[in-house]
Amino acid sequence: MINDLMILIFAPLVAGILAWAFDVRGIREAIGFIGAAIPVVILAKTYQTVLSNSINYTITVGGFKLIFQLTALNWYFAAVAAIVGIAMALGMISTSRSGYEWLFALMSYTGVLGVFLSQDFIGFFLLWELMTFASFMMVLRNNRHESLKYFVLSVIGAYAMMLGIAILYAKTGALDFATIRQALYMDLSIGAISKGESALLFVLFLTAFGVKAGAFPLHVWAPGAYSEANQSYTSFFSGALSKAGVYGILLLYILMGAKLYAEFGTFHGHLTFAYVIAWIGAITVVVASFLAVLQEDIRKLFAYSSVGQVGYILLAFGVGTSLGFAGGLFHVLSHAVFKGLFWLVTAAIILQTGKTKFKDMGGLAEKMPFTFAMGLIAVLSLSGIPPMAGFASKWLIYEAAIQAHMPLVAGAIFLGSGLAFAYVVRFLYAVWFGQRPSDLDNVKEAPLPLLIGMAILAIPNILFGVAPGLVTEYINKAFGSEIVGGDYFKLVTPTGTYNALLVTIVLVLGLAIAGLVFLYGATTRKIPVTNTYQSGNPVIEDYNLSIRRNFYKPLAEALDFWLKYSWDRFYERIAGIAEDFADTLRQSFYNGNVQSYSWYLAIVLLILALWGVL
Amino acid sequence: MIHISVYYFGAISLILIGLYAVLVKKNLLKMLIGLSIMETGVNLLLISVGYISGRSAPILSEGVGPNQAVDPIPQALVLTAIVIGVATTAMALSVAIILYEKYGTLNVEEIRRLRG
Amino acid sequence: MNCISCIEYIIVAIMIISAILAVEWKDLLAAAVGMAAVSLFASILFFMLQAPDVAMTEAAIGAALSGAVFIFAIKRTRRFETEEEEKPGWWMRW
Amino acid sequence: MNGQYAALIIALPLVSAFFVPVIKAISKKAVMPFLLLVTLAQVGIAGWVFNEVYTSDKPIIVMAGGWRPPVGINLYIGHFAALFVLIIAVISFFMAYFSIKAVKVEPLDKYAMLFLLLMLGATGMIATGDIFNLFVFMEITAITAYALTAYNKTGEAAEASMKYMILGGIGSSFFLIGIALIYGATGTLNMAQIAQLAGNINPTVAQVGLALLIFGLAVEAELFPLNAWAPDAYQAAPHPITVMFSAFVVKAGLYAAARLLYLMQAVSTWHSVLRLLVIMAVLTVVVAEFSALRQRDVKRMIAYSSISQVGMIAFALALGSQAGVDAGVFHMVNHAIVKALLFLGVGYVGIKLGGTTLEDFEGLGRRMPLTAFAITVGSLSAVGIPLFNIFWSKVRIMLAGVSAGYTWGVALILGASVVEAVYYLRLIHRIWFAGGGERLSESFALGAIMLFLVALILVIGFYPNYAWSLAQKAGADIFDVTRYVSNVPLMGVGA
Amino acid sequence: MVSVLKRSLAIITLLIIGYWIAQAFAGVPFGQDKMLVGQYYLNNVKAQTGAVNAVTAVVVNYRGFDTLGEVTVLFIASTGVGALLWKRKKERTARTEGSIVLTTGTRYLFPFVLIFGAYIFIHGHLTPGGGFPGGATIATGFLLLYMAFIVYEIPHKGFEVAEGLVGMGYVIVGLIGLMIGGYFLFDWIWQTWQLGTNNIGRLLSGGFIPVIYTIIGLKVGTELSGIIDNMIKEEVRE
Repeated sequence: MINDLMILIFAPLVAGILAWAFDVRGIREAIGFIGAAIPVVILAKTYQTVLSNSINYTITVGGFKLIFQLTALNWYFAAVAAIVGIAMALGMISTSRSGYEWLFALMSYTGVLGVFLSQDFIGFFLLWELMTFASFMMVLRNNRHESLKYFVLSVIGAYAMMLGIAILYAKTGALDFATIRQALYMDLSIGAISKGESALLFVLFLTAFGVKAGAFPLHVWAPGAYSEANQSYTSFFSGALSKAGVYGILLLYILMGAKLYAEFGTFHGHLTFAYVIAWIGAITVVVASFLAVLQEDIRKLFAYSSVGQVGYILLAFGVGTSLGFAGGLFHVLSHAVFKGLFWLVTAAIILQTGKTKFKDMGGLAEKMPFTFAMGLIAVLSLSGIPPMAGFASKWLIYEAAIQAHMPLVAGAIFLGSGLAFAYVVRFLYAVWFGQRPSDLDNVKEAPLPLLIGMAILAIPNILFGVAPGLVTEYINKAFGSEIVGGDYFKLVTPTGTYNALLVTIVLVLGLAIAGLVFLYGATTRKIPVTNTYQSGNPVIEDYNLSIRRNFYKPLAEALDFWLKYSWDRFYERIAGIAEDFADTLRQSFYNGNVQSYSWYLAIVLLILALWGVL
Repeated sequence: MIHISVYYFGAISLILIGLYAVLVKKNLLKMLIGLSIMETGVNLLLISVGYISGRSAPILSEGVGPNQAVDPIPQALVLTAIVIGVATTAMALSVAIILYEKYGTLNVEEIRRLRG
Repeated sequence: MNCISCIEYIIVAIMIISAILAVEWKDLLAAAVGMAAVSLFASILFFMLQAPDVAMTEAAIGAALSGAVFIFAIKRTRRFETEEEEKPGWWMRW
Repeated sequence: MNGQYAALIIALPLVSAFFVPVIKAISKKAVMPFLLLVTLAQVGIAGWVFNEVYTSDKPIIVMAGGWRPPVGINLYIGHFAALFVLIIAVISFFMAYFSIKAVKVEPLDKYAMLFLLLMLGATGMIATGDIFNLFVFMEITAITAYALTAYNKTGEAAEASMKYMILGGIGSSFFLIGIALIYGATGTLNMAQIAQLAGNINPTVAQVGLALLIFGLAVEAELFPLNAWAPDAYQAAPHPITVMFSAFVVKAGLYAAARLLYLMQAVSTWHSVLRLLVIMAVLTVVVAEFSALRQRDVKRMIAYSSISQVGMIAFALALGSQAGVDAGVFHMVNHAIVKALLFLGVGYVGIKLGGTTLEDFEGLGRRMPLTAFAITVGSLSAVGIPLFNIFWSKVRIMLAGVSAGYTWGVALILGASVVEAVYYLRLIHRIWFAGGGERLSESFALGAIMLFLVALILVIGFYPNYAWSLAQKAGADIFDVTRYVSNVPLMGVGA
Repeated sequence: MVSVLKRSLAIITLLIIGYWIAQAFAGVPFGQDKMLVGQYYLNNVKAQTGAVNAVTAVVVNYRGFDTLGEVTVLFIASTGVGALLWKRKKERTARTEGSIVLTTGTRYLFPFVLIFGAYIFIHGHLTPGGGFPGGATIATGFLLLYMAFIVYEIPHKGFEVAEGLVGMGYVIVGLIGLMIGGYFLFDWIWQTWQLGTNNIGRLLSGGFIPVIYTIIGLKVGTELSGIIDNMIKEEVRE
């Protein structure tokens, strides 16, 4: 039993190393796939056990006791990662051509699983760093600048966490979660950690986890990093790896919630610190969704969309009620499956066409029907259309926000949903429908492993959409209380009810009617894809809007004022200043003149002397 | 003000004068002369520390008893230090000779190819 | 003040003066000699501090050989310290 | 065998160095193989000493001349010294082999002598138990280092050597003043006895003495702002010598500083000295990391990185807590391995491609895959990626730093580490994903050495338990002064 | 202007540093008995080492390890100077012969200088002096030769070998001590064999001190001569 956890965590890593070492086509893929499949098997095996009691695994490394524990809560996270992981492996069989990618993809898989299962900060930090590093290496291969941006921000986050860990260690003398939690509880009465220190800890951890989750304003790495990695891997990167940040926020609640509440109290009836998280989430949703709408590149679009969707989860956690947590957790799952699916679809498109921009695409539905079907499921789920998983989770989050009397936040959810619809519609139309550019006439359906991978992710979208109770029931068990009522097909909250089955039946019926109408009665006309619209502008050569090109340019013009300010450029500016500062420092300190150097010695002596004399 | 012996004073003065040469003179040989003077000063300081008023050299012949001699240890140390000093000086001067061959100058402000 | 300590003071004074001269002379050969003189006076002081061993060593190694090595080095480089004009960027030149 | 035979760790390199002129008179070709042989023998002796100390769990006290400590000079080969003497010997052995490939400038016989004496100097600095003897060994190390820095006889080499020499000269003079003060106040030079008497010294004297001793050693230990000589010397020295500088010469200085620092705990101003050192160490890390950021020459870049790591070690050692010292020692070991690997790889590239500028590293992954792999592993380790050895020691240092109350220091060091990650990762990108070229043949033996070091990095990275237990024992050796004093068989002289 | 500023700043800085060091040394009063280990040496020097000159006993016997290091430092210097000033072909470049006084004087004095140097280091344990001044004196002899004659060159190949052998001799004496007495640099002549116990104050006493001082003297002599030789000769360009 004990070795189960070790195998669970390290099987992907070992498989990755082996795949890298035997870099032969065929063997590499087989090993990699097995490595990614093992966690699924083990998690499936332990499903029954974790609900009643936890599975532990402890190992002493370098004087640190690393504790891994599989409880109901982190089983959930690990299972989400495992589903996306195996889909990623299948996708990579089709899209990856090197042992290098297998190594780091599986290494990050290990990292993610380890982060979810760690019950002490050293193991957590170690695997966190491993995960960051591995995903960084995936990006580095394709783009130095974006990968460095990602890594620098991640490392800043990781080091912030390190500092936080060290402070906690200094204050409590412990590194494992259980003891720290208890010590912080005790500290409520002792007060060894001052208000300022609590705030510092909160900020440090929020930075650390916020970077990974892509929370505003630390999201700037995400578009570049998501789009510059192998797309099959991005399904994992965005679907599972960003959840580590979300998990971290949850951990923050578990460990420090009481302490933070005691120090900062409430604000308009909400936990003050949670309020901050909620607003960060809300801003992330809005900003990222707006930016997603304006993108011209599929990868960028989904990257921003991913940031926005993770914002939902943060927002849900920020609500701070148990319903909020349930909604957030549900959204963790649904985001993983629909966004993973999206990226696999993107991978298929890019693999088969070699194009990434909307303007080069069109009419692919005929050529890649299965991929299109999968894409459609993902679109429906993402934009929150029942009966998909995305609707159920968003509905729960919305309910939670309303119930917690956070209308503005709820408004952000609505706005985000609308924007999400705006950008997926464009994806749907520009890529799949309309006139096909002639160079795409020879495009074929995506290879089989990739299709299987998509199917694996598509099934939960529908399954948990039709039967959301499966998830909420598990969440109820994990929290040990009845948060969301209802049965498999029905969700009941204090303020509302959502009957997925009913909706499904109605929807199917509606579709059937619409189909009949379409088949027998409707008159349709074909619109050439070159149709443009000007949104009131005079017709000129370079202001030429179509669904494939600059579709939302009027919106961009409307937002002109806000787009002038970019956190990305701001960070670049800071980095530039730091580099220039480094140059100045180096040139003026190490100026090559030994006499200056002697002066440094004399000055040190002088300081010593003054310190001695005074 | 502090009262110290003239030997201490002389020794510390030598150290400071030597350091002054290193800090102010731009000629490499001048700086090395400064270092050499500094070393002499330090040696003098060490010997002064070991001196005991009214006692004679620690050579225990002809009626010099164990309680009539000065401390032999600093003297032993200074013997070592002097030799080390001359060794450093010799090394430094050969480096100076190479520098002059390569750069054509001994001005330390112009010997600045390595920096940054 | 008796005469013995007079001698101490005088020698220390001369030693310091030779050190200053050694540092300030533009002629490096003279400076080297000045340095040797410092060593020599120091060795007298060593002798007065009841350290004959050290005095001998200082005189032989510190004064004579050091000085000789310096003189050889000066012979292979240049004899005069040059006073060059002040260029801009003085903060670098410290 | 009698523990006194541990004196061979000093005697063997010495007698071999003196033997080199004789060998040269017989056959000039035999000099470098002889060097290899001697370093191998040194590895054997050091291994024996290491084994002896760690199995008996007691330090070996070598009493030179048969005099008991305060009267005679003793070598104290405790856990730390035994560990580091072994590291010195092993790295010297590797570098002796590397020298055969790397050093072509005549006169090789002198090079061999200086090489051995550099090893001897560092060994002595770590092993000695007498403060003046420490000075002598420090000078041996320093003067050999001056000579070896200038060994290539180019203008740059001479320039670097000159800078090192002037700064080192000032440092050692002030170190000697410190010795004069401490001797004048205690009447003894033995470290253990000084530790005993330190509490009774006139506070001013003790404060100035300690400050000057640390000042002198800090020049050798490359603490900001006394480290201005270091990048130049690292860059200009022959490649094997750079490895030795970074792997153990600096460490010897650091160790000596830490040893003296903890021995003089009883001094009243001890804590302010610690604070000052912490400030200097943090500044060292920050300034060195920033200086490395836009460096065009990779050897110099890694030199700056080395300085910053040394700053981190100094930070850990100056924390004044058991945890800090353990972490510092652990980092010393890890850093020695990693920087040996990095400088070895970079040096090999320098020999093969004729330069070490960033441009030379483009496409290295295709041209020299093995070396490129070694450099990559070294870089990743230096950045502190988990499952590489430095990760563990870095985490230890950070935890110890905050526990000791230096949160700001840890924050600054972590910030500087971000910079470090940037330049190393840029280098890795350049090596693997930019440029290209013909595949060059790589030396098998050097490849084996590099792979050995890589394996060591990974083994410690995956399974740090053994290395950490060594580091803990070695750290306790530095930190636990009472045990140090009681281990030295002092005879009752005077006091 | 800048230079004046720099000078004045230097002077102020140095005065503060000087004051700091001086006030520390005020805590180590001049001329007082501060001996601890030193007194032990003075009390036991004759019995334990057989030397009359306590400084010598400390240098060679009690703290012989330092001296070994010191000899090594000088060896490094000579090696280093040799390595740095190494040229494929070197020659002396002096153009003028020394004056008649110098040449004649040198010719007659040279053997006496050598003998005097040897005297100094052999009697190190009895009188002030010892290996270092003695060796330096010998080197001065060779210096005289260099100054007096254009063509003179020391046989530096032989000197190098001699330097190495003598150095080895020192270590080997120490290693014999390790084998006989169990300690490195143990004075086996005095303590184990007890040679010359009745001779304290005369030449044949002092254990291995005269042996080691001879070694040191020869070594210092050859090394310093080697340094001089290296510094004087310059590269010949073909």
